[in-house]
Amino acid sequence: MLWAALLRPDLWAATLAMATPIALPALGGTYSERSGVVNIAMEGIMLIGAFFGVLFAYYSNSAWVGLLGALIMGALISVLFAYVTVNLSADQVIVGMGINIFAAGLTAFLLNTIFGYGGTPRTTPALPNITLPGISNIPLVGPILGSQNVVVYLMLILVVASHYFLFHTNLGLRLRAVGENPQAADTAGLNVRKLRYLGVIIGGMLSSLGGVYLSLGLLNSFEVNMSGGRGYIALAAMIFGKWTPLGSLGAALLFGFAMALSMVLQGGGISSNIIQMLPYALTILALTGLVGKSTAPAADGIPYDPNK
Amino acid sequence: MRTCLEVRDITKSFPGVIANDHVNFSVSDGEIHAILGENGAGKSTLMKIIYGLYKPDSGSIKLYDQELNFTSPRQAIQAGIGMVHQHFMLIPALTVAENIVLGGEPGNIRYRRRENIEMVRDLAKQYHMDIDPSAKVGDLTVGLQQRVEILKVFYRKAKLLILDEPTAMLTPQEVEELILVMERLRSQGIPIIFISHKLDEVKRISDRVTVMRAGKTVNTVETKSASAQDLANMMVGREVVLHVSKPPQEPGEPILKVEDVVVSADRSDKVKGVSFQVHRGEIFGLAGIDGNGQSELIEAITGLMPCKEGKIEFLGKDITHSTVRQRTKEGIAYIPQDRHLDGLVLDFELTENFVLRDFSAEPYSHLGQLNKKSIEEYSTRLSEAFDVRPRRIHALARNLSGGNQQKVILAREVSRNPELLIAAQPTRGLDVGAIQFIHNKLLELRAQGKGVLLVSLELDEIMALSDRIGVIHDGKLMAIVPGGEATREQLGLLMTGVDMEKEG
Amino acid sequence: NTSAPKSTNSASAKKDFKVGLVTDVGGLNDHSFNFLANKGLEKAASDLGITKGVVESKQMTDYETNLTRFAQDKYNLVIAVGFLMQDAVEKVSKEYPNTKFMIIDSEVTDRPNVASAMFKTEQCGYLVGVMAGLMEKTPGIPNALGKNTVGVVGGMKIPPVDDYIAGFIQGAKSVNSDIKVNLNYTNKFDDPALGKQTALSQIANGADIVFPVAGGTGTGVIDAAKQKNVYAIGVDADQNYMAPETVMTSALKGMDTATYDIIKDTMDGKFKSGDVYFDLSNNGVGFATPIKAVPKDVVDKVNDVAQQIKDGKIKVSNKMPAGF
Amino acid sequence: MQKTLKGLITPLLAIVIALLIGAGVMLITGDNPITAYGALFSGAFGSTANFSNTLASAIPLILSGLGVAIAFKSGLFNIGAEGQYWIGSMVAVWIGYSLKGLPSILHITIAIVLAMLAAGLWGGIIPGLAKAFVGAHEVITTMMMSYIAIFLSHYMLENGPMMQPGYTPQSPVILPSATIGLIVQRTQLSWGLLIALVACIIVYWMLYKTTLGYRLRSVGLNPRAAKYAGINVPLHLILALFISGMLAGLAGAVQMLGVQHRLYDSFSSGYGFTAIVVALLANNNPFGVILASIFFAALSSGGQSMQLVSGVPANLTDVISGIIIFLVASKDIVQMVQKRWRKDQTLASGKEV
Ligand SMILES: Nc1ncnc2c1ncn2[C@@H]1O[C@H](COP(=O)(O)OP(=O)(O)OP(=O)(O)O)[C@@H](O)[C@H]1O
Ligand SMILES: Nc1ncnc2c1ncn2[C@@H]1O[C@H](COP(=O)(O)OP(=O)(O)OP(=O)(O)O)[C@@H](O)[C@H]1O
Ligand SMILES: [Mg+2]
Ligand SMILES: [Mg+2]
Repeated sequence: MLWAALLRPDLWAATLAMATPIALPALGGTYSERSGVVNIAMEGIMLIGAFFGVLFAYYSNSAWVGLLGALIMGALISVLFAYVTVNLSADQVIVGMGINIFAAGLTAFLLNTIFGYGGTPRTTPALPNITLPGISNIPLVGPILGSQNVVVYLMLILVVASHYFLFHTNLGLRLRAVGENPQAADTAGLNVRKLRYLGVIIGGMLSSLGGVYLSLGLLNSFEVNMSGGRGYIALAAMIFGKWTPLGSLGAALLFGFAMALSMVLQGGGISSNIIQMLPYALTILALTGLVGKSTAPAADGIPYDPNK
Repeated sequence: MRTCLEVRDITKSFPGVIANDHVNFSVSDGEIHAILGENGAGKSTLMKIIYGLYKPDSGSIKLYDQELNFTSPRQAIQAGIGMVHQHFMLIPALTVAENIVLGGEPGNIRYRRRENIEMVRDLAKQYHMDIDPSAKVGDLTVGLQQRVEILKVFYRKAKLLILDEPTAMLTPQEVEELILVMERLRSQGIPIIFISHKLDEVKRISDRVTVMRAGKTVNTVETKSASAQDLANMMVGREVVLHVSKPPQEPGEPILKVEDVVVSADRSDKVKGVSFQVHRGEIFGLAGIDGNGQSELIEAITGLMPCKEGKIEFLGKDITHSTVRQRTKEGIAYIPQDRHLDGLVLDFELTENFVLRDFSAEPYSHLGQLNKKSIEEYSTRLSEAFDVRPRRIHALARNLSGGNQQKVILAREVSRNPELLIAAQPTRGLDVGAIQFIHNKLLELRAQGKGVLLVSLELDEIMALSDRIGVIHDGKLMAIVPGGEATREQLGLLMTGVDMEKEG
Repeated sequence: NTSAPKSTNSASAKKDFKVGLVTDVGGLNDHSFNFLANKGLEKAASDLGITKGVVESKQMTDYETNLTRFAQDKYNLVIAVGFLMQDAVEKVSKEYPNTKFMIIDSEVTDRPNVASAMFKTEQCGYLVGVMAGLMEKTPGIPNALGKNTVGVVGGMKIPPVDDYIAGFIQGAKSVNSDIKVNLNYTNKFDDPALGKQTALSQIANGADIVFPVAGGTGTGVIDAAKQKNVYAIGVDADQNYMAPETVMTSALKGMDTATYDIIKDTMDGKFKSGDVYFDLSNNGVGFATPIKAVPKDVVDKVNDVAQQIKDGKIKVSNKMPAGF
Repeated sequence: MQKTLKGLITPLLAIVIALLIGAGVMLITGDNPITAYGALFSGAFGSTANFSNTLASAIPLILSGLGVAIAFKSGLFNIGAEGQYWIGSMVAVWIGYSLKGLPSILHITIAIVLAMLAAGLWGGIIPGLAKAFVGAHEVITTMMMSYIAIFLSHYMLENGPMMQPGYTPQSPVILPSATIGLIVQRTQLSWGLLIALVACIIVYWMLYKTTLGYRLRSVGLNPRAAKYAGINVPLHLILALFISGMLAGLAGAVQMLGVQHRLYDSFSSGYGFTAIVVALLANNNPFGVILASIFFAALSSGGQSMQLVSGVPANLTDVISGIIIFLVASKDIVQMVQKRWRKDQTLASGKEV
């Protein structure tokens, strides 16, 4: 049964689709934490992105406008986050938790006041699925990679681009330097605040994109708390991936795979509840067995005030 | 000669301290200007103000008659000021090359990994510094890190150099190299501000000296016109004795026996079979260039690292596999080389730090419950006996100056009345007064018939205090020479692995 | 009971009649019973002119507090939505014997002031199951995959969900004994993304009719069917509006009408304690008018089965068939 | 005393600012903020019953918040209190209905002790061992264990060994002998409150007055120095997660024995994440945990009464509490407002003179 399942291309397509809303916020968290700001607000920012994506898409009748609006809202809330954590040295974890609670409340409140309890309108446009003509005909790869939502491809591009950005550009070097030792970066002439803003804002936009994928990519509607804890799983994926884009994707894929597998394996007489423990158990096993220690950027979570 | 830098009436206070109090001094082109002062006199603070890291409360700074109003080091760098910081400003997770080019990377978008490595290799060669540009800074010894810190400044081609204690971590040979470089720069007309606690270096290379005391500039003198003793007196504000007097003493029976010890870390042997003994009433000095296995050796003796092979005997008992706790109880005291990393819990109060090694023993705790009163009494006693300032036992260790932090550790370890004290770099970064205090404590222990194992990179310190000196190189003990007979040259050669007896 | 208002003629009497509704932790956005019960309440407020109060519970421990609040504020009828509130209703109804309570989806017996609204959703589940079973057998249905496979996505393995599913499977098997039913539980009622992936996986496995019984998670299931051009069956309410070409019918659970009816009865002094069953015979459950893709003879057959159930000729159990 | 008062100014001001923002939102949506807030306040504190229920909801927050705080103090981020809560709940209920014929005190004690042990092991064994020996990050392991615990509880109740035969998936009711009695009748406030308060005192004493607390704190602040001090660092990492889990488990046990009396099939209690916020807002101080818990409990129960009276959705209280957390964390914003206000005041009074 397991073998048969592993050979099903839809399992692997589902893996990719399930990994996307984890990989994006994990990538977002990577940016933020690489610049030294602990980001636990992915869950909340995803909800912001998911809700405002639908809101803007519905009123403009364009999913792309929705996407843009969601990214802007993700950036705006991140500016606020950056302001209090970078300029005012607020505790990053507390602020992050505050944003999560705030975002869950705000999106539910706005959903009810704007659209009522029945949910968002069915006429909301969604982001398109794309069929890659060259790839979709290749056996095995085709059914997996050939036709997915546009955000899935975007995610793959962003992961690779982020890897290049963080590890092969001067700006990426600077961003990492700030997260490792802001004082040293400061004395080397870097603008610590600007770089941290950059990390936090890119991070917020990526988390927001993860939310948009849920609401406008997979669906065309918003549900209360539809992020469903993926922001927290993303936090785990980011740590698991050792604060790297490729690692985060890898962890997200592992998780997505286990989720997809637990879907496929159901119905064999074992309680679905037991089968659904699989992703979580597998993560622990992989972490302890293969990955072991993963160390955060040295100055992650530590506010930098040059006069102290 | 043109005046390069002019500092006028700079004042800077931190909560509770005036670190700089109307400071005045100036630096001319082509001058090496030394700044001297006790720990906490305000030297680093002043340099950080010049470099734009701190904003002064009042006063003015002029660079070539231009008023400086830096709000960040970026402007200082643009104005051509380069600074080597006393506490490393390095990023351990990045490579040497990355650390050096950071903030001034060549090219636009792409980070040019290979080109940068080559460039840094050339730069290092130019200044006669041997370093691997692609090594991770976190993997380097402190001595090598110091070189990176210096290379960073040279990379930027500064017009004014500030070197805040650049020699504290260098071997004698490296110090010589650095002095050569400084002289070369002087001849090119580049002014250098040089901070050091080592009076002989200051005497040798500086043109003028400004002495600071308690945040104020006391005096600026021509170096030639003052003796080392004069400078020391000016710094401290009273007469100081610069030389330790070590009365002769017969050593007693052996207290620590180390036999063929092998210690390995990161999958390679760092200590490769070392044997020696420390006797009662003896200071055994361990000399060596940083990174040759001395840290691993003492951590194996104190129980912080496992001993792969060999045997360690203490007071006749085999302690090779004992825990840290057991060894502590048996009477081994240890002053670790990095006080922030190992020696203190910076966010604990002094009281809690004073009992760090004995909190679970009577009378500091009883049946698992801490005894606040006796801990406080003990702390007060230690604070007074070792002149820890401020005298507030509930202050956080973090808020003490480095010298006073070191005194807390010393007080804790010495007062445990140990049979053996292992002291690693006990005087690093301390001023002459504090060094003197610590040296006297070590000699007191020796007089009481205890054993002392002293590890230091400072040859002068080793030679002045040790009864016998073991020289370690590449994890092996090259030789053990009697303290009285050793010469700097002989030790220096042994430290670099040249065995004269074999060669000769 | 004498304390019930005897007449509802005057406008002020209507306004004085206060009905409170306590949702379970799913909240009013659950696309399911909380939403529908509230819909019934709103209808009552606008048609009958009663005063309404609604509270969304945030935690399990809020049930008791919220029910008590209404009782203390002298509400005439307090509606508890969901079987999770059974203990709380039992407790509070004892403490406030003069207040009427209604609980949906659970039985509170032996209390003169509690009405339990129970829905025989296995019956409507059975009917849509028959419809699905016949569709799978009928050749030439557009967009059918021909694998004789259907998918069911349950929110959680709890009675209000499993009643539907048990009925569905029995119905489908009764007309199509070879039919394959893929059953998945998402264990979440508010994750449409997960619902969609689950349904996509079922569709990839050959299912061309999917039946979500999973609240908000179900909207994702319908979305998957729409994307893959297969059929879905709505649940609780007529969900055809979500995807008019896709949702071929819906299994209806008349929680809105039940709520409305009980409010009206209580106003009219006809409050009846004990179990109130809603089934096919009193139109408490049913199925929505199928779309054109469902052949007429299939619809006729389903109507026929419905009549047999009403007549008691077919008995539908709410027990899961063996193997599920 | 004065210091305590000063410490309270920031949160109070944060609350005021957040309420003002909330009022602004209500004005936009056409609701009356005065009615709404009146209802919120009276719903939380307005009567003995309301106040009792607020305190009752604070109990599980206090206990799980304490657990998270201990972990933080030991340098660990226990994000899995939720799962530990469920484990504690399961064990307490199971003992509560299956052990028969015991005197009440004994029955309650056994249920609580075993619940704490089980939850402690849940947090301590896998996350603790993985942290101590492989360095596996506890954020991941505790979070994953938490999800597993929740699925385990579903399993137990949905045709599993703890399911009460019958229609609904729920456990049997615990026996009267396992029930913790009420302090105020007709409310949910049980003597569990006393357990929570005693736990705060014990945790405070443990952390600051015992060698164990000393060891945990030094491991948390500087593990290398702790090793140097002769402390067995891996052991104390495990111990910290164990104790942390025990407290979250105690929260579950007290909730089951005192309020719920049986286990229901549900998704999450929400206590796990709120506990993190509680611990952080309290700066990991055991007594601060009490205040922070009451605050969140009040907002939650008051919010529902607000929805009832004024029709403003209870979600708005989440918006408000999010803003409050945000403002309390960024003390400087509040201080800026404070200064501004003072300046305005002095300006105003200056004009008057
Ligand atoms: N960021 C700071 N916050 C508070 N006090 C500080 C800070 N930096 C320095 N100080 C205090 O200012 C005084 C001067 O410190 P500074 O580092 O300038 O001394 P220094 O002369 O460089 O000493 P050393 O020889 O030990 O390097 C000391 O009392 C120190 O404790
Ligand atoms: N570093 C440590 N690691 C683990 N357990 C320890 C450590 N230190 C003490 N303990 C244990 O904690 C318990 C209480 O500590 P307490 O301070 O009373 O120890 P103690 O009386 O000093 O023990 P001993 O007599 O072994 O020195 C003791 O039973 C001891 O075994
Ligand atoms: Mg200094
Ligand atoms: Mg003892």
